Parts: sequence; structure tokens; C-alpha cells
Amino acid sequence: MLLADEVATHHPVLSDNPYQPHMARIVRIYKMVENNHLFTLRFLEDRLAHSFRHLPGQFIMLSVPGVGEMPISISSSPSRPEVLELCVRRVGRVTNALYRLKTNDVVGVRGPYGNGYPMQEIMGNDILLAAGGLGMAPLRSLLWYALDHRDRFNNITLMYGAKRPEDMLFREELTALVDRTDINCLLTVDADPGGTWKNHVGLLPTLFDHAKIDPLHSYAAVCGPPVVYKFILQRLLDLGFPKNHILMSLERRMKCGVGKCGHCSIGYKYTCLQGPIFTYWDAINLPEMI
Amino acid sequence: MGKPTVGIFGLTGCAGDQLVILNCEDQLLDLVALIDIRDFLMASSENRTDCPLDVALVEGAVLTNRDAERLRAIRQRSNLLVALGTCAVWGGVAALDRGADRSQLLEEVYGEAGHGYDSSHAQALREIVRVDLNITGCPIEKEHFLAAIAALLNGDTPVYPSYPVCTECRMQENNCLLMERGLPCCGPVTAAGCGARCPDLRVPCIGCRGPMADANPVSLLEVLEQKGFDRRQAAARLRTFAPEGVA
Amino acid sequence: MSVIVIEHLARVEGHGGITVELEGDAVTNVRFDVFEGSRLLEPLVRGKRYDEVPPILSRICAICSAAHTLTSLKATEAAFGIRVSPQTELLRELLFRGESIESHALHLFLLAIPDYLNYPGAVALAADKPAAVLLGLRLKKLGNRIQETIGGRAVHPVNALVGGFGKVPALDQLIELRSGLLQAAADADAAIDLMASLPAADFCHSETVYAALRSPHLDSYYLGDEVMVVTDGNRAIVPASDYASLTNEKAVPHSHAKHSSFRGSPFMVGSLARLTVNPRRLTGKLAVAMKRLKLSLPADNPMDNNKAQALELINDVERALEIIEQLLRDGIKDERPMPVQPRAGTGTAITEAPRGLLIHSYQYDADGCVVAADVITPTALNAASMELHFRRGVEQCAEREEAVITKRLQMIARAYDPCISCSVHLVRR
Amino acid sequence: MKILKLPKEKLDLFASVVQQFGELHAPVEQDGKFVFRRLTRWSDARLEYDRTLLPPKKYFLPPRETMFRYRPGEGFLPNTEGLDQRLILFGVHACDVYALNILDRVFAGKFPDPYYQARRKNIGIIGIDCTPDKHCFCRSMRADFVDHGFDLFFYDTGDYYQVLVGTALGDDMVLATGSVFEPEEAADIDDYKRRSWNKRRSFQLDVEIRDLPEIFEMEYQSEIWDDLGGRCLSCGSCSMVCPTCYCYDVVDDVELGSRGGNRTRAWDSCLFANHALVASGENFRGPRASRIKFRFYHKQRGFVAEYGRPSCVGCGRCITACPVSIDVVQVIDRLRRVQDVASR
Ligand SMILES: Cc1cc2nc3c(=O)[nH]c(=O)nc-3n(C[C@H](O)[C@H](O)[C@H](O)COP(=O)(O)OP(=O)(O)OC[C@H]3O[C@@H](n4cnc5c(N)ncnc54)[C@H](O)[C@@H]3O)c2cc1C
Ligand code: SF4
Ligand code: SF4
Ligand code: SF4
Repeated sequence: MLLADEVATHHPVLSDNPYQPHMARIVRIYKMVENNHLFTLRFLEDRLAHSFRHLPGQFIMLSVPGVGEMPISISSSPSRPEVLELCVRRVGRVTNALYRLKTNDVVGVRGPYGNGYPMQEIMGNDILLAAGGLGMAPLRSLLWYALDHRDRFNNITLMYGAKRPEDMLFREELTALVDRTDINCLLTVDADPGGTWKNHVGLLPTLFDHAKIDPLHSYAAVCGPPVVYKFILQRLLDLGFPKNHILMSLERRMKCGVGKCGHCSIGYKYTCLQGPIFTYWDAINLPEMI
Repeated sequence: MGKPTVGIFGLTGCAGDQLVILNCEDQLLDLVALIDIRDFLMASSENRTDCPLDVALVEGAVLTNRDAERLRAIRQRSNLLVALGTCAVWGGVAALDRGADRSQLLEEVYGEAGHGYDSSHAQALREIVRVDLNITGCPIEKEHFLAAIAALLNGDTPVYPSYPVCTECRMQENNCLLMERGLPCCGPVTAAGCGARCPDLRVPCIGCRGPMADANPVSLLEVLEQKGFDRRQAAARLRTFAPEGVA
Repeated sequence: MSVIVIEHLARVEGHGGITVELEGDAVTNVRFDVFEGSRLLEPLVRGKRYDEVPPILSRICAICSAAHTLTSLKATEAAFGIRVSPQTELLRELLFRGESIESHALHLFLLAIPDYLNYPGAVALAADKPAAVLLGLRLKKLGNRIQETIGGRAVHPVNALVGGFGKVPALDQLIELRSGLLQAAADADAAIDLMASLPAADFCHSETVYAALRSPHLDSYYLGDEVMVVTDGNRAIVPASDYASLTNEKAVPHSHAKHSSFRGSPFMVGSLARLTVNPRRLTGKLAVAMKRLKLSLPADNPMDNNKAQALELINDVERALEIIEQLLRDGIKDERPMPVQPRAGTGTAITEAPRGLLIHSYQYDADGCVVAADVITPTALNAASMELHFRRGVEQCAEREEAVITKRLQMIARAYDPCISCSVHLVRR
Repeated sequence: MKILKLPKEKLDLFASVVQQFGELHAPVEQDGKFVFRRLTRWSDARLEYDRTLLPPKKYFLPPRETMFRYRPGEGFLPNTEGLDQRLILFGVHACDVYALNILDRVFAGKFPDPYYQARRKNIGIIGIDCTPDKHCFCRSMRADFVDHGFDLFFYDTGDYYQVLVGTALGDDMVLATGSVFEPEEAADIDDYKRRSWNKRRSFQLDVEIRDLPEIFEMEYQSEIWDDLGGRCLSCGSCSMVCPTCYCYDVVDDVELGSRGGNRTRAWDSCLFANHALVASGENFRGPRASRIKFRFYHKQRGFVAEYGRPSCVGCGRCITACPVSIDVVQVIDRLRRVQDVASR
């Protein structure tokens, strides 16, 4: 419990005003998939660019000046600092405004926020990353973190599904992983009308047939739309995964990112403080969690 | 990009929303420097009635075939159509005619001549064409209009409050007219944005901004009934400015 | 036969047009067409409680919304036998003045003056003569500030209630208005200079009958219950209760507005009529200004209505100042509206809206619900007179060129400052 | 803690001295209700009031507040206007001081809110004891007494106020008034205890909050919520007037003709339909019933898990503000009710 006048020991990296956005330049806009662009940002201030550190699974609050602010997961790995990569889907006002910006325009960034994945706990174990659709955005950070520190993890398995090949985020990057031996990279599409897809075709859960899983020594990081949770979680439980080895990244409305504005509250937890990464055990014990 | 082309139109109404635009005395000259007003019959006699428009601002309800035809023509030539004011958004006071026999009312008033008039029951714009943005209010708030133009110039759309007048009234720390004085206040079901103008002046809200999206009029009516109001009359009061959305 | 049609009358409020039919040089038919839809507000307020009536009927017209509201209150108070406090009367008059300043400034600077100087509108005028437009905007803003302070909103006031006001303005608000009005006095003078500098609009002469409220103070828009009609120096009085004899309305097929005549002849209401009916107020500053504008009364040129509006700007600013001084002197009291005890009966009120006589008449049942409502607006009263002057304008136009005729017709129409959504009103007989 | 007493007739003198420490605000009457407002005359202050329409929260987390101004090329400039203004709130009830102590926790933590904190530092609080009315249940919520969070706290014990000195600022105010404060004597302590006893007995409401979190969990599917959901107007009045509701919304706007603008935050409420709505269209608390359940749940259960106590302080404001008479005490009673056991 915190005392009222307790001076915060852990200041956000960026400043004393946790709401202060710091200006960052859009250095690259990569059109991965229609309406799912990858934005690469670099802080205008070199000091910030050098010192910004985050954990996989954390997010930032991204401001498009004059329009608004929103939470966006950091898709780049902390092992590759200096720039931030954000995979943003165009859905509403602020995301639309972001899509109107061009390379060299500036946006505001503050963070990182959220708990991130419990890396200390995961290390030394197998990791199973399971994502559908946009769920790859937060998992990509974890993926590259693990690959860049390969010796700290046992087996790494990625299961990622998209509707069609052209909907697959980070497609080039991920297909390049398929042939690597230090990761079991399983990619699937629901359908392949063009007939060019060289990987799996079928729904995401079918990938379990191709994965070797040792539930008691594994952590599973799952992210995606509700259907993904529905099917993947059931399979993991059937396999005998401990409930607190299943890690989910939850989405809630957010206005502050720092546990004040109240919007992301679930029962008695704040998604922005105690989340967005929750264990499955937390999930079933919190009302209206998923 | 050049200046966006804009048309300002009035269908059947009181011209209050167009007047609010002209009432932006401090911003008017900046405004005409930022946007290219091509068609504004109320303010200019040289209008381009056929050119394409980036934005059409349309006030008033549809009450005649002529209104409907004009509206369709405006929609055709405009990229973005903005409904201006409660009449355009909800039908406004003209829509008090829902359920009334129009031809009988016309005859009552104009006698035989009334039958010849081009006259139909009041409709909101979205009942005829697609509407891209609704700015409600009877009349609209100046600030909302200016915010809309500023946002549109920025390629964006404005955000207006989605809670009721009641919320603003509480923020202003007014004495509640409904609870303290038993007055028939429509604040709990009316879309905020006016700063609770009326209750702030100790005058019960009559709902001139139309209903808020999440209104619960049935519950409010029950309260009004408990306070001694006739249910039918109270329901009619909640419907003064908008025929739908409210009980 | 040839026909001149002005399809959309621009720079007026509402939708109307003009049609003139000519047989050779002779004008055979003149029509002021109204295309505004009928909102049937009068029959639709039937059954509404008295407190719902003013906000609904004020929606007849935004530009005269304060006048509609106050006239409605006056009619209801007459029906219920309510007498409001002197402070309420002062505040109401102040609200009227605010509306008049706003409306006249809007009409003169943004709608009418561009005609005289051959501009299509105020935006174009502002590009060349920004000072003139800024002057108008300043006055207009002041009028709106008065309405916001007293009425709670510039358009469709919410604060004026049966029996009084929801909340009276605070002292510092009045003081602020006073300083604005002191500034405005100079602006109103400048408006006269500007009007005096305009080219003469001398193309329509006609015998004209004028009608305006006879007020006890000679220049009130609000107090008074009789209309005086002036014809060639003859004066007739019509009491409020007999307003039907004044209007003699008849529905005409080309328009949703009814046409009025008094003893068979059309009459004009508005600023010019007010000055003509109450000439005694034309003293001091006003008399000097009148000379500068070369205006003599009774006028035989409807275009002189614009001059009369400019004169009223001076008068409105002066009177508004007087009222505020008096309120400050007496101290503004936090009065609540008079208690309202509805009773069955009829109440009729006549006031002077910016565009002229406005009549509201209601019949109530014992619960204070409307049995019948009748609203007669200035533009409806003016319609017949406008048609008469259109006819004279065409007859007196030596050049038979359509462009010239069209321009003159529009100027005549605009001189009346017609408010077409206002004119769409319905009467139950 | 330093405890003194002030003869009542010296209160005016004290008030005039306090003004040197900051702009004086106190409850004043507004058509029979009370609001905290800047005093133009000390005689306007009403220290014997029931409750103010809005709690003192409005001074620390204003209904609307510009957080940043945005200027192209300059970025987001924090708006510090008014943050260093010194105010003294005179006459804050214990429950409201308690509520501020709760807000302190929310606005401190890992990411302290500098706007709130600055105001908390610059606004002095002089508390005053009160007499409960029929809507007060602060005793049940353990908020009828506060031991910190104020600079001075006044207890009316007849001819005197007994004054608790809570901070150095409070002590400075006492010293600046000169010798009018007197030391306490044994008899005064008895006066205090008598008053305390009387106050305790005058509560008309009593709510049992032990094991309430558990009961909330058990009754999560109760039909009570649907009933409340049917009545609730989503007007947010309860949240606006609540001294511990702190949800806010943030919006950016642009100024006409420039790319600059403001970022403003404004009070929000979990009763509003879009409170938990996300861009995908999913609404985690769509139905009104689930929203009103959340409000009670978060205050009475969620906060206990987070901070060790409910956030409700029992001030009774939401009871007096709800147009459809949704009453937290009755709701808790209903939740606790068993067929054959009287509640409470
Ligand atoms: C922890 C977290 C990480 C996220 N990571 C990503 C990501 O990597 N890529 C991505 O494309 N999207 C991500 N989202 C979702 C993203 O925040 C929303 O899509 C975005 O806020 C929509 O904003 P908008 O203004 O375009 O939509 P609108 O519907 O116009 O939303 C208006 C405002 O509502 C709030 N809001 C709406 N939807 C959401 C939402 N889903 N979550 C939180 N606040 C919301 C925001 O404050 C937003 O500005 C994440 C959400 C959370 C909570
Ligand atoms: S007066 Fe009306 S708007 Fe204000 S709180 Fe009461 S019901 Fe709500
Ligand atoms: S309080 Fe109600 S009636 Fe008054 S302006 Fe606002 S919405 Fe309209
Ligand atoms: S005050 Fe009452 S009606 Fe309004 S939101 Fe709260 S519980 Fe619902």
C-alpha cells in the first residue's frame, strides 16, 4: 500500500510530469498490410532516444497533436533500441489522423507503461507465442527479445495466423524465420485464394499439431481478437498449462496510461498498471475480464 | 491543398443555425479567409449553385418536396454533409407534427388554398440522405461550429459530449430543479454541450439539443409521474425537439 | 406577355422569390412567392402548457426570436392577468433593444449595404472596405451580448419566462454591457456617416400607409396595446383586441404567407413606420442624424426604411444605456418570476419586433394549456405592401432592362428586411 | 498533536488572519443548498452546513482543466495556470478530508499527478466537525474522523472550538492570530468526549462493511443490478458529486486556423455508455446494469483490494443527487439481505 505523501521512487523515464508527451519524429512508415502500417519513431531529443528502455509487452501513449492520444504497444524489441516501432491499425479518429501524417512529421510519445511480460520468470523456459491478426503487434517485441537473447530461453515456438497471406503482419520478417532452426515458426492463413502461400493453411489452432509443447516448462504468450483467446486458451488448458503460465495481453479503453483516468479498470485492477499482461488465473478471477 | 469549398444551406427552419454562423463576429473574417464559401444564399447573392463542395452545412428540416429535392442535390455535389441544428438532426419543433393529420391542419389554417401547398410531414436530413456529421442544438453552439470547422480543416471530425445536460449541470454545481423544485427538467435525457444553459439560469431544460444517445426516458417519465405530472404530457414534453429517441 | 422571375431572393432570411408579369410596359401581376415549408407551429402548440409555448413559438424565426418570446410572454400574462415587476419590464425592453441592434446591424451591414455599393455580399465588401464590415460586426456583437446577458442566449432566449426571468443579470455583467454601449454610441454615429455616404436609392416612390405600435413612451418596442395606422396624415387607432380588423388576412395561393390590408389598402410596418407613427421621438441627436440622411417623414420611398434602421441604431443604443443606468441606480434585485396562476381566457399581445408589428394571441383552458394560438408576423403584414412597391418599382423603372429591374426589385425587397420563415404562419379563424 | 481552543467570538479575528495565507473559500448558501465558494465577506460563510453540492474535489481535480497547450514546433507545453494559487478551504467536513486522503493515493503512486499534487500543496484545509443528517453514513465507512490531511481541524464544543493542529501551516495560522488560542484544559477534553458521544448516537444510517467485498463477489449475478440498470439515467450525477470519483476523459482540440490547440481533461463517469468502449466496437460494460454494478463494485470492493478500504466515505451526496433515488445504503442493504435475517 502506498502512503499519500510517498515520493514516487520510480519516475517514468521521461519526466516528472507523467502526462508530458515527448516529441518524436516519424522516420519511416511501412505499409505492411492495408490499414496496418508500421511506424518507426525516433525521439527528437537524442538523450531520450538513447535512454528509452522498455520491456516486451509494454506500451506507450501516442499523441497525434490536435487530435488525441492513444495506447499503442511497442512492437520493437528492447534489444534494438534508439527507435520505436509501432504497428497501428487504422480504426478511429486518432489512428486516422496518424495515417494522415508523413515521414518527418512529429508525434508525441510518453511511457513506457504497463507491466510487460515477466521476463525474469520466463527465462530458462520454453516460450510459446500464439497470435492472431493484430495480436502480433505486442508479441513481436517479445519474439525478437527472445531471439536476440537466444541463450536465455529454451525452445521458442511461434504460432501466428492471419486471414489471407496479404493480411499477415510482418510477413517478410516472419517467413524468413521459418527456415531457422532456433525457432519453430508456424504461420498459417485461413485461406489462400492466390495460391502463393508456402506455409500452413487452416485455422490457428491447427498449428498445435506441428508444435512440440512441454506445458510444465513453458510460458504461453497469447494475443489476438476474442476468437483467438477462445480457441487457444482451451487448447492450452487441455494440454495442461498452469494457469499462471498463460499470459494474455488485454485491451481496454485508456486515457492516461498511468492509473488515474479510470477507464481501463477491470474490477479492481488497472489494465495500464497491473496489465496489460495478465495471467489466465487473473483473467478468470476478474469480472468482465475478456 | 487549396481552401476547402463550403456551402451553407437552409431548408425549412428558423435560420437560427445560419444566424449562429453570422454571429461568430470575432471569427467571421478569419473564417472566410480559411474556407471558400461558394454558396450561402442568406449572406450572398452571387452563388455557385452547381459546383462540387467539400463541405455542405445544412440547416432545417425537410418539409416540402422542394426541400427534399434540394437536399438530394446538395448531397450529390458535396463530399461531406453536415446536419446543422436540431431540426436537421432530429426534425426539431416542426416534427411536433408526428401523428397529426397534416392536411387537416393545413386546411384549418389556410382553408381551401392549403390543399395546393407543397407540404409534407417533417423529416430529419438522415431520413432522406446520408449525413456525415451531426451538430445538434437549437440553435447550435457557436463553439461547436467553430470546433467543427477547425477539425475539418485538420482533416478530422470534432468530438462532442455524449453525456446528458444533467452532467454539465452538476459540474456547474447548480441546485437540481427536478429534485429540489419538482420542475419538469429534461436535462437527464438531453444531449449536453450547452453548458446546462437553462438549469444554470434556474430554468428547466426543455431538451432543445435533442436526446443523448444513451437516454433512459422511461425511467425519467416514472420520476415525473411520481412528481405529479401527467405521463402523456410529460412524454410530449420530452419529445418537443425530437420525435424519436425519447419515449 | 413577358415575365421576370427572381427565383431565390438572396441575403434575406428564409426562402422566397419575386415574379412580375408584364404586358408591354404595363405590369399585370406581381407576386412575392414564399417557398418556405409550413411548420404549422400554431396548431401544433395546442394542448401544450403555457411554459412550453414561448420556446416553441420563438422557433418561428431566429432573428426575431427574442421578440417572439417576449410577445408570447406578454400574451400569456395578459390571459392570466399577471403583472410583472418594473425591473422585469426594464430588462425585457433591454432584451428588445439588444435584438434590434443585432438585427439592424446584421441587415444593414451584411445584407443591405452591399447592394448600394454593388457587392454580392458582405464577404466581398469586406475585402475592399473592411472598416465598414467591422463596424457592423461590432454593433452586431454588442446586440448579441445584450441578448446573451439578459436572455441567456443570442438566439432563442431561454431566460425570459412567464412572470419574469429565471435569473437576473449580475451587477458586473451590467457594468460590462454599459462600457460596451458607450463604445457603441460612436459606432452608431459612424453608421449614420456610412449611410449618408451611400448613393441614393431613388427608384420607387409610392403612397404608403404606415402602422406601428403606439407606445406610452413613444419609442418602446414592448409596452403599449394599440396600433396606430397613418395614412396621408390621418391617424386611426386599432386596439390589440381588434387586431383582426388590422390584418384582414387572406390566404393566397402562391405563398404560405397570408396577406394583410387595413381598410382595403396594404400597409408597411417596421422601422420607417415606427418613426412615422411616433415622430415625437425624433429630437436631439436623432434629428441631426435625420438631416444628414436627408430623410423627411412621412416618406414616400420604401428604401428609406434602411435609413430609419440606422436611426434606430442610435436610439436603441441610447435607450439601452438609459435602462442600464437606471438598473444600476436602483440596484438590481434577485427577483424570481411572479407566481403563475393559470386561468381560462384569451390574451393578445402586440409588440414591435425589429421588422415591425408582431402579434401573438392565445386562448387558454383552465389548466393553462393552449386551446388556440395565432401569430401574425411583420413580414406577413408587409407582404401586400411589398407587392405594391414591387409594382411601383417596375412601373417607375425607365430602363426596361431585366438586370436593372431585377436588381431594383431585390433592393426593395431587402429594404423591407423580410424574414420569410417568420411569414409562414398560420391563423385559425 | 497540538490541540488548542479558540473562543467562538474570536473566530472572525482568526478568519481575517487566515486570509493572509491564501484566498479564503468556505461553504456559502445557494438557494437553501451549500457550495464552496470564494468569500467576499466572512459573514457569508456557513459553517453549520449539511453538505456542499460538489465536494472540495473540485479544487484539486477541477471539472475541466487544460493540461497542455500544443504549439507546432514547440510541442506540448504544460499548462501551469493557477497551480500555484494559494487557497484556504475553511469548513471541510471529516468525510471530505478523508476523501482527499483517498484521492491522494490515487494521484500519487508510481506516477504522481503533478497537477493534483501542486494544488494539494497550495490549498490549505481547515476542517470542521459536523452533525450527521439522514443521509450520512460516514461512521459506517470509518470516515467520521480524520487524523491527517488537514492543516487545522475545528470541533465545536459550545463556547469554544477545539482545534487540532495538523501541519506546520496550521501552526503558522495559529501563531499569526496572536494570543487568542488558549491551551486545552481537562474540562475541555470532557466536552470533546461528550460531543463525540453525541455525534456517534445521532447517526441514522448504519452499513456493515466487513466482508462486503465477499458479498459483492457472491452477488455479482444478482438481479438487483438489472433492476438498478432499468432505473439509472446514466446522468453521471452520482459520479460528479462523489468526493472520491476521479475518472476523467481527455480531449484534444485545434484552434481555428492554426495547428495548435489544447489538451483538456474533464470529469467522466463509469455510468456513461462509452466509458469502456474501444475502437473495435467492443464495450466491456455495455448494458446500463453492468455499468451501475461497476460503480458500486469498484468503490466498495475493488478499492479494498487496491488500497485496503472502500473508496466510499459515506458523505451521502450520491443519495441526494440521484434523480431516480438510487441509494447506496439501500443497495448494500439489499445485497446483504437474507430471507430470515434482518440486514445490517
Ligand atoms: C495496452 C494497449 C495496447 C494497444 N496496442 C495497439 C497496437 O499496438 N496497435 C494498434 O493498432 N492498436 C493498439 N491498441 C488499441 C488502440 O489503442 C486503439 O485502436 C486506439 O486507441 C483507437 O483510437 P482511435 O482514436 O483511432 O479510435 P476511436 O474509436 O476514435 O477512439 C477514441 C479514443 O478512445 C480510446 N480508445 C478507443 N479504443 C481503444 C482501445 N482499443 N484501447 C484503448 N483505448 C481506446 C482512446 O483514448 C482513443 O483515442 C492498444 C490498446 C491498448 C489498451
Ligand atoms: S436541474 Fe435538470 S439538468 Fe440539472 S441536475 Fe437537475 S435534472 Fe439534471
Ligand atoms: S439546457 Fe436544455 S433547453 Fe437549455 S439550451 Fe441546453 S439543451 Fe437546450
Ligand atoms: S445519479 Fe442515479 S441516475 Fe444518475 S448515473 Fe448515478 S445512479 Fe444513475
